[in-house]
Amino acid sequence: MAKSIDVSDLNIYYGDFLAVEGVNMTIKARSVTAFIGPSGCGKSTMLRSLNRMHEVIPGARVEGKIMVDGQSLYDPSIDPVAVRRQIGMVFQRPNPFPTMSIYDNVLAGNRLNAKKLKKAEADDVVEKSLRAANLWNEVKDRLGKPGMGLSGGQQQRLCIARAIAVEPQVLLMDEPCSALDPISTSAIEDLIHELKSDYTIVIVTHNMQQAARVSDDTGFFNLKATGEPGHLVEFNPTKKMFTNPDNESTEAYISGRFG
Amino acid sequence: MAKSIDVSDLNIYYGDFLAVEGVNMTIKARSVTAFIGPSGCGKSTMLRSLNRMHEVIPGARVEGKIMVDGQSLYDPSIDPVAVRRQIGMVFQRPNPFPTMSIYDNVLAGNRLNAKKLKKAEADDVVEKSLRAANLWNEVKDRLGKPGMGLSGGQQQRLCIARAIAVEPQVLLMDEPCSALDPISTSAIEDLIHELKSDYTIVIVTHNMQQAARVSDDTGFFNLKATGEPGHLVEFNPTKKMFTNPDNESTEAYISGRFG
Amino acid sequence: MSVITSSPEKAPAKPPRSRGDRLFAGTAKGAGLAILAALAGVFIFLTIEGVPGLSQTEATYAPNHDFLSYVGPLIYGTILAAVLALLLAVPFAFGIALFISHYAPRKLAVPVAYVIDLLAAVPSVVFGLWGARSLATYLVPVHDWLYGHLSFLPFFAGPPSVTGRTIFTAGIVLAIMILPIITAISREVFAQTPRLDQEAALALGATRWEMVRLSVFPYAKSGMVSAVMLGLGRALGETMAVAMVLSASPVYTLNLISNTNPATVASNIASSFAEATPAKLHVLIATGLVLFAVTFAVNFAARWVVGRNERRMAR
Amino acid sequence: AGNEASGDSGGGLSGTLNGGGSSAQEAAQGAWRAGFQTDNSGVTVNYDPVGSGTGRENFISGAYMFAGSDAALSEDGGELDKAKERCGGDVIEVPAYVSPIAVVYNLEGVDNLQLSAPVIGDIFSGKITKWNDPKIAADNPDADLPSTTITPVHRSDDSGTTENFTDYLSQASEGSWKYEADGVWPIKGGEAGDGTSGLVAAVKAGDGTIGYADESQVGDLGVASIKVGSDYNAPTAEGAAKALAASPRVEGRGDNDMAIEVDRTTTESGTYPISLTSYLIACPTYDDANDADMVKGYLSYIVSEDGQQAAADQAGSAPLESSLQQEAAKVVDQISAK
Amino acid sequence: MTTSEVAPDLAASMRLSHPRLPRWAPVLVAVLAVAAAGLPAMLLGWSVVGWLALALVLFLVALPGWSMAVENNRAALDRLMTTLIWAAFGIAVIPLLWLIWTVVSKGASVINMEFLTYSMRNVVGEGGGIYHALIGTLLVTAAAAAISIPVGIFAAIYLVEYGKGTVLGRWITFLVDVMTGIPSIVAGLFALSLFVLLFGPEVRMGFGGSVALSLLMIPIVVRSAEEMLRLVPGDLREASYALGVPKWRTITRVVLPTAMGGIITGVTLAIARVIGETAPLLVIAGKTDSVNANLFNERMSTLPVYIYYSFTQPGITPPGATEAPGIARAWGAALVLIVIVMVLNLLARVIGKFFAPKKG
Ligand SMILES: Nc1ncnc2c1ncn2[C@@H]1O[C@H](COP(=O)(O)OP(=O)(O)OP(=O)(O)O)[C@@H](O)[C@H]1O
Ligand SMILES: Nc1ncnc2c1ncn2[C@@H]1O[C@H](COP(=O)(O)OP(=O)(O)OP(=O)(O)O)[C@@H](O)[C@H]1O
Ligand SMILES: [Mg+2]
Ligand SMILES: [Mg+2]
Ligand SMILES: O=P([O-])([O-])[O-]
Repeated sequence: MAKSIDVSDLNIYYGDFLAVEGVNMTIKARSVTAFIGPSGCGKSTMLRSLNRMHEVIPGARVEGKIMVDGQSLYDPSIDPVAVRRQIGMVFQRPNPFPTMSIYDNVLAGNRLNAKKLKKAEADDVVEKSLRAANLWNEVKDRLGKPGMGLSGGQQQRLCIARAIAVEPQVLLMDEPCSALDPISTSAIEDLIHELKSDYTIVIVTHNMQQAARVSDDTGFFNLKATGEPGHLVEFNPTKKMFTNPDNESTEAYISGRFG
Repeated sequence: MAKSIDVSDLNIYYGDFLAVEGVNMTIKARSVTAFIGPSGCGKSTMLRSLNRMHEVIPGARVEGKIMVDGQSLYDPSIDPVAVRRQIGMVFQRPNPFPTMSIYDNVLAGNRLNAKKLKKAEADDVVEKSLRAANLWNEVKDRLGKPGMGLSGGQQQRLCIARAIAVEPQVLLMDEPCSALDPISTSAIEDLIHELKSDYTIVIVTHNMQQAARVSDDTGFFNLKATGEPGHLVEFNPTKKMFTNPDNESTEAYISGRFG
Repeated sequence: MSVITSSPEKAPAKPPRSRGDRLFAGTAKGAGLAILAALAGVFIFLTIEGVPGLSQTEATYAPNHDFLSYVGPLIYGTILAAVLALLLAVPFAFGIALFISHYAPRKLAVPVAYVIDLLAAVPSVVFGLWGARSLATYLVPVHDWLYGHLSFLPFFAGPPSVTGRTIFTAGIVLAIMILPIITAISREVFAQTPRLDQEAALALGATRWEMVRLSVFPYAKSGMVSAVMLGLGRALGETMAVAMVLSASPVYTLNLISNTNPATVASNIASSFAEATPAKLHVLIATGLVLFAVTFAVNFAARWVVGRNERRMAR
Repeated sequence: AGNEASGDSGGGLSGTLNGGGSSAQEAAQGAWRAGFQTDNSGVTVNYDPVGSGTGRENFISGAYMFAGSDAALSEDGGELDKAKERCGGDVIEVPAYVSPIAVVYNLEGVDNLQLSAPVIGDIFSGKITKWNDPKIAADNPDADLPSTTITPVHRSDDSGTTENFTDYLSQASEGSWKYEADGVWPIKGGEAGDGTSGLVAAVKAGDGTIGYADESQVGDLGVASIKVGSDYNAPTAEGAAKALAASPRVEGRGDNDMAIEVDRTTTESGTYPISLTSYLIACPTYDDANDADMVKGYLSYIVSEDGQQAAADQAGSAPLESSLQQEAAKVVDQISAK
Repeated sequence: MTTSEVAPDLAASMRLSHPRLPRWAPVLVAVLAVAAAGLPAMLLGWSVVGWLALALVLFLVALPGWSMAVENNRAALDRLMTTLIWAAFGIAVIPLLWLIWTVVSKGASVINMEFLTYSMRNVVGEGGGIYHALIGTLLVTAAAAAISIPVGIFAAIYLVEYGKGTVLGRWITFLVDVMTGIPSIVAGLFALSLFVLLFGPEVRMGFGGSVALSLLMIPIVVRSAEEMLRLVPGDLREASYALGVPKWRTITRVVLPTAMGGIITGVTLAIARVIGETAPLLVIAGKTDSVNANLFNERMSTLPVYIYYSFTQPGITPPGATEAPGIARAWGAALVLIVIVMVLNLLARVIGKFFAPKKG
């Protein structure tokens, strides 16, 4: 089921502004790939170009090639809607649908595809997804309440549950744990471990330990200088990256005092 | 300049919902106090009650006493606006003012209070604050650009700069680094170290290492069970907390696999 | 630390809000109260001047006989015209608003928004003229077609008007008149939908329409209701354009395309006002009072429906 | 504005003179205003064409110094008494504007329609529905009448024109019109237009339409000739003025009150019986001398030969027949300050 | 299509490129629909309108139908909605341009210097201008705006920032809605009776018109401003409070600027709505041929009233002309009125842009 993703010579623009330049990498199927790097280097931008969410920003565009299982992602014959359906995404800031209940939030994606879910089936999906996101216990008694009434961390887990509920084949996560406490973070990391046997997962994180713990491969992005576009400095198996990186600046960044 | 804060028998409500119950603690002047605990246990709520930001939510109220340098914070004679000017705050989500440039964002606290600043003085405040927030180099060439055009991390640092610019006496930070990369995080931590010689700082964090690194005292909040109000489990010097906590659950939480 | 307390030596009885705050809050509340006062003024005026109109001599209500039979067709006509206008305008208005905020290329959206706003500026007299002299003539074949194909429906029972000056045409003119108001307000709220909300839907694999349904509509709902209420208000209260377009008679009819159509309260006041005796003027103002009551009821009902929806949402 | 004189006021009068009422008079009032203001550059005359009813009411309440009205003050509503009260004595009512009301139609291929009162009554009460009805054909032996459906158009607003038209029908139709004279159209339903302009537009818009409107406003519409005696007369100013001169006064009015009861059934040749007579209403005395002077000056100008001719040129009305004109001038001349 | 080459093995795993209609599908269907509709239109002798209407219906059926066959139901629905939204725009543009074209084509020819700088004093027949009415409209509308904008915005501020959930707040919200339904003529009659009560029966003044127009304007200002204020994220208010900024300064310096774009749209809309209003001005501001620049004394002509009377009392058609001179003047005045609002709108847009939240 899972997909491998080949990125070649990718330039990503916001209008005229080149945000990320010349990226080449192969994201392996059934593995976890982490993007790390300083703020503003284009990790989120890179991630969003992988499920064609980048293009929803007016003026934003992409040059180069991204191949998913042999299909060119930016080919005119590709339906971005189908892409996003199969390549799910969790954002940096939690964004539950404000008018929907917790229950409906989780099911939002499923409802799009199958208008009529059987009640039992739906209940099942909701419970499974919320459990996987480690939120079930906290909300099981108020599934009908609005999703916005949760704490920041709870909201983020709700968004993860929502993304998981449609069973995507690739899951992109943009600092999914930055608003989470250790317990939830740990639950999410467990979840990532679980999912990777079937899915391809790409995660942006500022937390070196997290990258080290969960990922198989790591890409390090950096800016040559402020104002310059971000670029991929090094892409290697995480083990190698954290013990014996090819690049000096990688080492400097990783060995920063902490993560 | 700095203030000590005494909290006694504090209950915090959202309408009828008791979110935090029976908190007693003393936050020492010229020190850094960290609040840790699982998501939803009321850390943010507790923090917001310290500068009367809690009450801006409709229906939200507080019972009990908070004494700042011997003055009761919730005394009717106290002006909450004056309180907030002296007890600054940085939020979990970056929230720069969308209509303002980077420059104006930093000066917002001064300008909005109708303080007249000379141009040179203002430039000075902006540079000092942005440097302190480790953002100066990235934005010094585009101070006139809108603050919303920055990356998430940059926005958060902008908000920190904005809070510092008014030179508060107490600084409350709600997971200020959760959206930051290690480099900025390190800069903020340095900043906290610097500031604590003059200011009282309270920080909410999910990152145990961060709590251990920056704080002098740590409060651990927890929920007895889901749906129950959060409460303060233990409040102790950070050293003691991280080596020899009084409470079992504290130990369990801290020794969780990571932070 | 004395900085925090505004005046430590004073008794702490009154809340130490700054004068600026009190003044500002007072002004804001004052403005709200001023609106209440204005409305109360209108209501009192309508009552004092209108109540004598309920019981005048029979001749005053010609060609009807008493107040109820006089006001009935007017209220009916007002509601019929407003409903027609809303039915026509609301889908178009939301469609155009969406077109401007989410569908059109930027280069097209800006001028379109501008032109639609301009429409709000066309004087109602000009709407009336255009409606009566240009549009109505062009709609005569439409009337004939509706009569020819759908005359089994009571709405199109005919015989079709030869001038096109029917409530059907009036409804279209009203719809065009309320279109800019509904469009402008709803497009503003559509455009304000946070990007994060919209991306939440897109990232789940929603098509553009599904994104609109999932993120934009729920977010904009209150604004959309406001926009429709404003449009409804204008449709209920429009005076000149209806008076000029409509071939009016004091009757009840479902027939939308014949030359016999009920007038609206406002248009009837405008056209009867000129020759009105004092007694007739009381009657006319009394019809205004009834319209006021109807507006009140309509709003009440709308609010109740919306409120019930919201309550169900919150559960 | 570029056209407004500044500085010296010729004629000696100055101030603002406000009046209003009959909308039928507006075009003529425009001509009178211009004439009077040209002679008296310090005076501004305002005339609100708000309708006769409102005009009379505003005169009674004191809002207007004079009013124009398509109908004389009536006695039944106590209107006349209230007006007397306002003036503190008799009220001046003089005819100022006489205009024929044309029966207009829009029917392809028919240019010279001729109609008699009973047929008009049948048409407007819906008894005749086709243009080629034998009754119409009887009036028009030479015309080639189509079988088009007749769409009668009436005024939807309360109107002096309607009142005069229905008055004509009720007097002259020999029973085919069953209603009394009324400003409100007595039949429910049918094509209707708001105001003279609305009615004319409606007649223009449809095929087979017929309506009634002030002759000066009919434009290029077909105009029917009306049977008077054994002739068919087209509406003319002279015909209308003649019919008015031949009509008796309303009984029991004061010396200054020239209210006329128009006789619609006259068979005198050359008359045209469907006409609208619009009056000026004023007080014989005013509290303020300047007001009195302005009203007197303005009204004198209106009923003067010059004034009547100006209105005929600019508004297409019929100048008052000379005996009426002289009488009116005499009445107006009595206006004075208290 | 690329799809068919890669489809077989992918269908099992991940269908990123389930069959899609080609990019030019809508164009093709449009052309076919117009052509197909042409046949019955030609045979039955329909007008262009009937032809295009049928073409639209065909398009509405064919494109989603094709999409449903090739793509899937959701894509079909999306295409249907996209078509409907474009159609809504296309159809609505017709009367719009028609109306504006009517006004421009009939009005442009009379507009010249004399028309703009002369009043109607002593003018009979040809000539004259709208100067007096222009002055009147600008003054009356400005005064109405001066009343309504502060009252409206402050009331909206009360509703959003202070009165949320209070009984008074709920009543005001409700009654503002009711207020939108006041017929304009009733507003005029109300203003008249109010001023007669205060100043006696002969009172007529421009300011009375302003008061009447305010009744119509305030609810629009309140409603639109309220919506825009509501949309300002709570985050921003909190950020400001946390800097020790008092509530009123937070409102004036943070909330209002953030919502300014929308508020300006609403205000412009409200002005546009009342600047063309006839009935109330007819009743209270009256009409005159002469210039009167005093809002508080005597009759004051305004453009809508001028237009109304020019149409309903156009004078007689001079021999040789096709219509009375008043008609052309009326169209000219209508065009001027629209241009005024257009300029106002442009101005509002510029100001709005200046305040608009800067995204990047
Ligand atoms: N919508 C946008 N329009 C224009 N420029 C943008 C936009 N979003 C991001 N950028 C710019 O693109 C660059 C990369 O931004 P991006 O958000 O991808 O960084 P990041 O690595 O995710 O940072 P962080 O760790 O802070 O989230 C930055 O310089 C940023 O200012
Ligand atoms: N505005 C609100 N209205 C009602 N309940 C709220 C509100 N905000 C928070 N709560 C509830 O109060 C409790 C404490 O929330 P709080 O945001 O303080 O948690 P937290 O410890 O900061 O969590 P996190 O680490 O996820 O930010 C939670 O149960 C939450 O659902
Ligand atoms: Mg990012
Ligand atoms: Mg929190
Ligand atoms: O002069 P009218 O009353 O018929 O308008």
